[in-house]
Amino acid sequence: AEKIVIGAMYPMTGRAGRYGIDSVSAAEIAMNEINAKGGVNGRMIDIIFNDSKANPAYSIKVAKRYITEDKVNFLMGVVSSAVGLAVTEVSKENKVIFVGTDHASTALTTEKFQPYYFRVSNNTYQSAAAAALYAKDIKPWKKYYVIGPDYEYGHRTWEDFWMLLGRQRKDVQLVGQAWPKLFEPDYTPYITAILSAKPDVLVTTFWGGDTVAFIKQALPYKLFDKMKFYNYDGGGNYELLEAMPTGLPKGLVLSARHHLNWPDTKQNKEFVAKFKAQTGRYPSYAAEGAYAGVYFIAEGVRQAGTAEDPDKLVAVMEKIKFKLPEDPEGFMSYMRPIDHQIVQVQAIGETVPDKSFPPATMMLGNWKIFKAEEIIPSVAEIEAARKAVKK
Amino acid sequence: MDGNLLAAQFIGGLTSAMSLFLVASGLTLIFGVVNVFNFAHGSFYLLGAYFAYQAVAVSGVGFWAGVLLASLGAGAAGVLMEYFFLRRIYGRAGEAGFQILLTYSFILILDDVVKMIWGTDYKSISKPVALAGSFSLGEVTMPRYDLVVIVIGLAVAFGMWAAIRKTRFGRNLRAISSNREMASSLGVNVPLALSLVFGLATALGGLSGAISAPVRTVTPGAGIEVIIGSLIVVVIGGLGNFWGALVGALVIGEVTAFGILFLPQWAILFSYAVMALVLIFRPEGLLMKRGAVR
Amino acid sequence: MENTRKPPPVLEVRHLSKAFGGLKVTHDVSFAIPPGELSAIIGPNGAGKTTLFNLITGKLVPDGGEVLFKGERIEGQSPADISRKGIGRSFQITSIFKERTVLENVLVSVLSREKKTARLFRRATAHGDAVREAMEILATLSLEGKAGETAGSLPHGDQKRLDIAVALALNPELVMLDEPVAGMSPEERAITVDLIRKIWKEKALTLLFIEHDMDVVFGISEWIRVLNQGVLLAEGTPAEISRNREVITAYLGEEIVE
Amino acid sequence: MILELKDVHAYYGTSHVLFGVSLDVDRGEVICLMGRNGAGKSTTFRTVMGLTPARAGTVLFQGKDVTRLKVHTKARLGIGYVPEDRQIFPELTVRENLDIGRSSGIHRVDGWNIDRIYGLFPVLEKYDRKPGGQLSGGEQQMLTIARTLMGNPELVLLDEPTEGLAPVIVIALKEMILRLKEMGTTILLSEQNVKFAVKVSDRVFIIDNGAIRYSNDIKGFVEDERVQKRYLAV
Amino acid sequence: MRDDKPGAKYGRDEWAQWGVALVVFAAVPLLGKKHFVNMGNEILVMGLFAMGFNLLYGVTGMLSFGQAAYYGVGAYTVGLLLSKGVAPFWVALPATMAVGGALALVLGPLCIRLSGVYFTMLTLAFAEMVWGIVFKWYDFTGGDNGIQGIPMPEALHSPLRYYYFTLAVVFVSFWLIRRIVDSPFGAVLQSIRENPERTGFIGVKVRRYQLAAMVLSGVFAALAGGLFAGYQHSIHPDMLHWTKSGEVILMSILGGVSSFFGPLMGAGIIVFIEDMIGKYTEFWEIWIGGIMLAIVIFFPRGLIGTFDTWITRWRNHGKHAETAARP
Ligand SMILES: Nc1ncnc2c1ncn2[C@@H]1O[C@H](COP(=O)(O)OP(=O)(O)OP(=O)(O)O)[C@@H](O)[C@H]1O
Ligand SMILES: Nc1ncnc2c1ncn2[C@@H]1O[C@H](COP(=O)(O)OP(=O)(O)OP(=O)(O)O)[C@@H](O)[C@H]1O
Ligand SMILES: [Mg+2]
Ligand SMILES: [Mg+2]
Repeated sequence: AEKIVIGAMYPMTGRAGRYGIDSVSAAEIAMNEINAKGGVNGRMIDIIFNDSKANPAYSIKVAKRYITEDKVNFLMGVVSSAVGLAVTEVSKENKVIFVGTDHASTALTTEKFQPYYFRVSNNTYQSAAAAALYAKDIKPWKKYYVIGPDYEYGHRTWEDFWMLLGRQRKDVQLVGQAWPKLFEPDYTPYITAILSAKPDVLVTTFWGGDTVAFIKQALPYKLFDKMKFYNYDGGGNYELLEAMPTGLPKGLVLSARHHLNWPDTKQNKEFVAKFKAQTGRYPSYAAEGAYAGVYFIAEGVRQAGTAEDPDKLVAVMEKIKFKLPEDPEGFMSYMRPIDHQIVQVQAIGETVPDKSFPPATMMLGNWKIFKAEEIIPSVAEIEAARKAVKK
Repeated sequence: MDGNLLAAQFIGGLTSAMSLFLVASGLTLIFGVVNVFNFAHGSFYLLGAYFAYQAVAVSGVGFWAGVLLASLGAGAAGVLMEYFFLRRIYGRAGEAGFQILLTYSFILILDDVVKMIWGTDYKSISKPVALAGSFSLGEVTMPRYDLVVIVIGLAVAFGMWAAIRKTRFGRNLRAISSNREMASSLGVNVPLALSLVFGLATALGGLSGAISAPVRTVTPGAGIEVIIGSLIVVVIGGLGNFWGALVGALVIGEVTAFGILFLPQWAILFSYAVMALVLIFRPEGLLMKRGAVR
Repeated sequence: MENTRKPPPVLEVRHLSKAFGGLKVTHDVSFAIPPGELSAIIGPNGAGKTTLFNLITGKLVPDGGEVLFKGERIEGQSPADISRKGIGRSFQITSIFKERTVLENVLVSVLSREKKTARLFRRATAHGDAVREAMEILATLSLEGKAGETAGSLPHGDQKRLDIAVALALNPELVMLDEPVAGMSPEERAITVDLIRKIWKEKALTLLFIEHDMDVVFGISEWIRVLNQGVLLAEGTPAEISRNREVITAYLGEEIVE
Repeated sequence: MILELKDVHAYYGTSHVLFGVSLDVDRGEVICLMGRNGAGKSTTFRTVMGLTPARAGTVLFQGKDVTRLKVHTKARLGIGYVPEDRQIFPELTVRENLDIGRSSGIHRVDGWNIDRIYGLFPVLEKYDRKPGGQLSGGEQQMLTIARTLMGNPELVLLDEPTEGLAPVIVIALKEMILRLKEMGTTILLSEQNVKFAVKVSDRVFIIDNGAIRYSNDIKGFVEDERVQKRYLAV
Repeated sequence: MRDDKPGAKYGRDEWAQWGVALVVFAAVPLLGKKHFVNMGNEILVMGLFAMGFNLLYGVTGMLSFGQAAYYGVGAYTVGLLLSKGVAPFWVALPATMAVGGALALVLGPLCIRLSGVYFTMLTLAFAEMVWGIVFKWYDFTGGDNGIQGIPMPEALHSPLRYYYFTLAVVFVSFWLIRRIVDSPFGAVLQSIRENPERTGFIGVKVRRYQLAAMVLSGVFAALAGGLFAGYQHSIHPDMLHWTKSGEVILMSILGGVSSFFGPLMGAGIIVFIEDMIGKYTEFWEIWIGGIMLAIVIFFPRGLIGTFDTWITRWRNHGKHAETAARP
């Protein structure tokens, strides 16, 4: 039978390269697992990859080539939200299903929603909602300072959080904000400004190397003794823990879209072990997203009995429920029909000494778990957001 | 706004300025003094960081020895690049354009080379233990390591100034920059001098990369991010003027440090705004004499 | 009645001065040039001759004093404005468009004078009149045979004459030449001097030139001004100047006069 | 023989400029290369120096084949070059320009140094610290010559040294050349100023259309009006 | 004669190139691959961008590092007018030219006071500020998310039609650029490149012409940006970033700034190899870097310029053979 072809785009160069390359590896693992069991309905999966260069214009070109030349059945991938927004447009025009595995902008599932788009990883709203629930119960956290990269992701991740927290706590106050450029190499003046403002909590919406650089530079200022450090979307990723084998402070409050040591399920352990065995490194969260993406597509094709009829696929994919490495015991991730956003449990932890995933010497622990249904926007909210745009 | 805050911001700005200057110093040398534009300067910064990682974290060499090795390594890479490639385009019509093109191709090549050798994960090296802490003056804190960076920056500025203005080598370089043919006719070994100065400039790039490795992220793609910043510093200081570059870095550092207090939303544009203002009001750069531009 | 009155000078310089740093390069220089005069400026190296040209033609802005062209003050104006008023000049270090053809060099100048350079869509070379005129100017300097060659590949002497041609294409009333025959072979020198004199006559120009070749200076000029250390040391007829003791010690040296 | 050119061909890009130039210069001589504009004098000098390398033929310096040597190596062997278009280094001070001239590394007890140079060209001393680019044309010409002398070359290639110099300075220059000659320096001169050339030179070569057409000692040349007319139109 | 001297001639007798270019581009769709049409479209647009840039760089000698500002502003003109329903495409596309020109009129007077690197850097600074505004003004420009789903008129909806439309617009622009280069105005621009001081002394107000060159190249850059917006239906602040300005410089030099079609060729090569190599390896950078390096070393006048040289040399072979043959 003919292969099921997936056209994947991930950044493989530049700053986000780590995520892209991990995604590629994980997608290949998932593909091989599925194909080893005989594929889907007897059809093998084939994934082609191309660098997205984290560049919307280039990605559009690649996506179009995938569709016209390579005749892919699905598009998958993309780390940057801006690229996601660009590719979802191609998906819509050509009626080719696009499975988002690692970009968080809420817009894709609300204002810019189109039926051929599905996302199998958390969006910023989910992280922010969990973070607000976490913060609401901590009484001493009153004065907030926010620093994040100056682009939509950085702002939106914060704004959702602040809005949701504000609904539940009236005594919180924003004492300052700073918006350095994405990939800013030097945070020193920002750090001195933060210290002078004396917040209780420093919320950061950095991801990747920016978190690393910020922490390294803030350490000698003893910033982490003076305030809580809170990064609830990308900060808890393994790459940070790994990048700082020495010096990473205890008690940073972090999360990510997938963790190596949570949930403590067989499936998660196996996924992590397999990835490590095949690539020699531990997966960053992006890997699990890509892994989930391939399984999601496989499940869709299995249920629909076709990879060629997008509308039929949409109809079944909207209702998929499946078990992922990041699902705790007794829970299965599922797709929500209204926004094609996967619904998942979120866990936020603190850095604690833990050497089980070397070279990291700290891992997250002291978990707080947030139920999947508590952290998604209500149907009414989504409809309101979509209406606001239409006007 | 209280005095402590201002003092803290000032010191923070100073530290940033020195890091900026260190990266820019190699560029002023090669671009400002010898008129060779090395777009790939940031890639040597990147190489320096990775070499330092290799030496310190992998091979267990001491920190400062690692920094030294990294600078030498980056310098050697620079000499090779000059010797095998750049040299072939000297004297060509439209040379400046080809310099951009050639060195740009090296950004691409070196980025992939780094990725092939070291992968895409973030690498780290630790500072020497003695430099891990910080000094405190009342409310104002200054990391020890930053102080060392400032000292190194000043030393580089002074050393380069002296080397260019006070030595035969520097004088030869300035001659080469205005007329390579004539310099060689007078017995200056132009190819050697160009290789050397290119090596020196890239070694400075490597030095700055190695020195920032403990406090920044060592990752592919980190090179291209520093190049525009250093260009700005070089240009607002006045081409080939080391003190100018230092002053330029200070201005950018301090404007950013104080700017973020008042206009945090516009931080990404500060350095461009400073550059535009400087160029509009002092087109030859901050420290150049009026009308002294070629 | 009108005819007996001395005609107003084409160019008049009054108390002109210019300093670079502390060095006074032009110091209270005043003189007037009547229409139609062919005169030379001489003086030691560094006397300020080229600087004087630069002050008159707008390359430099004087620190003090006035420059009047046909009675109108022009000091401080841009080279473009001054050139348009009718002053053409050549340069000590030949200044032409080396990568363009000889014809194009002159053609641009002609088109500029005719104010046709804002035309966007008609070929420059399709402006027949301008091309014809440019060719005529080239012919006056014996360059017509080289019209199609790239200017930079011409021998030195031809390049110097092209520099003059570019200036003449402006159809100026006053032409100022900075060392027009320097570096030329005796043969070329003779040809060029003849050409200059011919053009001066035919076009009824006022012509002012700087030169270190005394055969040329004394051979063709009607009037000579001598600059020394930024000061106008002397002016007069060639005969007067060649006998002036001060000029001899400062500039000519004993040997040549012998 | 200090310098010998044998059948040298040179090109600018694809255009052939020297068509087999051969000439020889003995130690201590002053030789003048004359010819029309564009005849190939400067190109001959550039070829000797290696700036426009010969594509065929050989250049011998002190009996050694130097055709393929690098420019700076030739300078260090003792060839000094004074270009016709005064290529001073505009941003360097007069003093620095002169110091660069010492890069050939040749030192001689009786050789040139700053003091003797300043004795010869007092203006340069006056402008010691001024950037070369701000000198007048003639001053730059003096600087160019002085700079090359600083390297104490065995052989000086002087390309039209009198161009743009005031008559008094030309006289000084004549004296300088004679002095150099006394010191044993060999000079290959290219000159348009025939009066000047005749006063300083021992022998003459005439180049035309890229090849040597005539050579003679100075007396013979002065007497040979036919040659002067034919090649120089004097 | 001295064909090897770069810049000597700004691409004369290039009629063959016109023919080849037209035939090749017109024939692309006949190959029956939609993907080729897409690539062709991109090459045309980038080619126009680069050729407009070269009016400034190759012809007038001003190296602007801020051309992306005009390109991006053109794209946003189309994007905003169309997506906000203010004006139809047929109005928006010409409007890009007005907007691009106007932007150059605002920024130009400040930039042209400087020359050399300083000019280059000031253009960079201003372009980055324009980028910053577009990047940050979420309410108006969509910020870093850009604008997607730009509604195109029915007549241009099919990629094929849009391709031919682009082809027509771009070649008409090329023809205009060619005329401009040959015109008296163009002659002045070339004079300015070679010797700005002397140009002033023939009565030309150099700065005015430099400004005019900036405006013209801004106009073409903006038109290219507008065409791109219509082609991708999606725009993004990356289009204004310095990397884009850098790209157009690289394309022009790669193809050859002293030949008329050099920049188009450069655009073609870069778009093509980016597409080809990206498919096969994650290490595409080293390949593209290597190819560029090879071109720099072996094509001293850029691709077209060097081809020209080879052809001239080959034509002249007979003439030179006799003199060159001498030992
Ligand atoms: N831009 C400048 N800055 C400083 N000094 C200058 C500048 N231009 C010229 N000078 C000085 O002014 C003096 C006069 O120079 P100018 O070029 O006018 O001399 P000149 O009479 O033309 O000499 P020459 O016959 O050698 O060409 C010289 O001493 C020169 O050094
Ligand atoms: N850079 C160049 N490119 C091409 N042709 C050149 C170049 N320089 C000189 N030529 C040509 O080479 C020939 C010889 O020139 P050269 O400068 O050697 O003559 P010259 O005898 O020194 O003349 P002059 O008395 O004018 O200095 C001339 O025809 C000239 O046009
Ligand atoms: Mg002069
Ligand atoms: Mg000559």
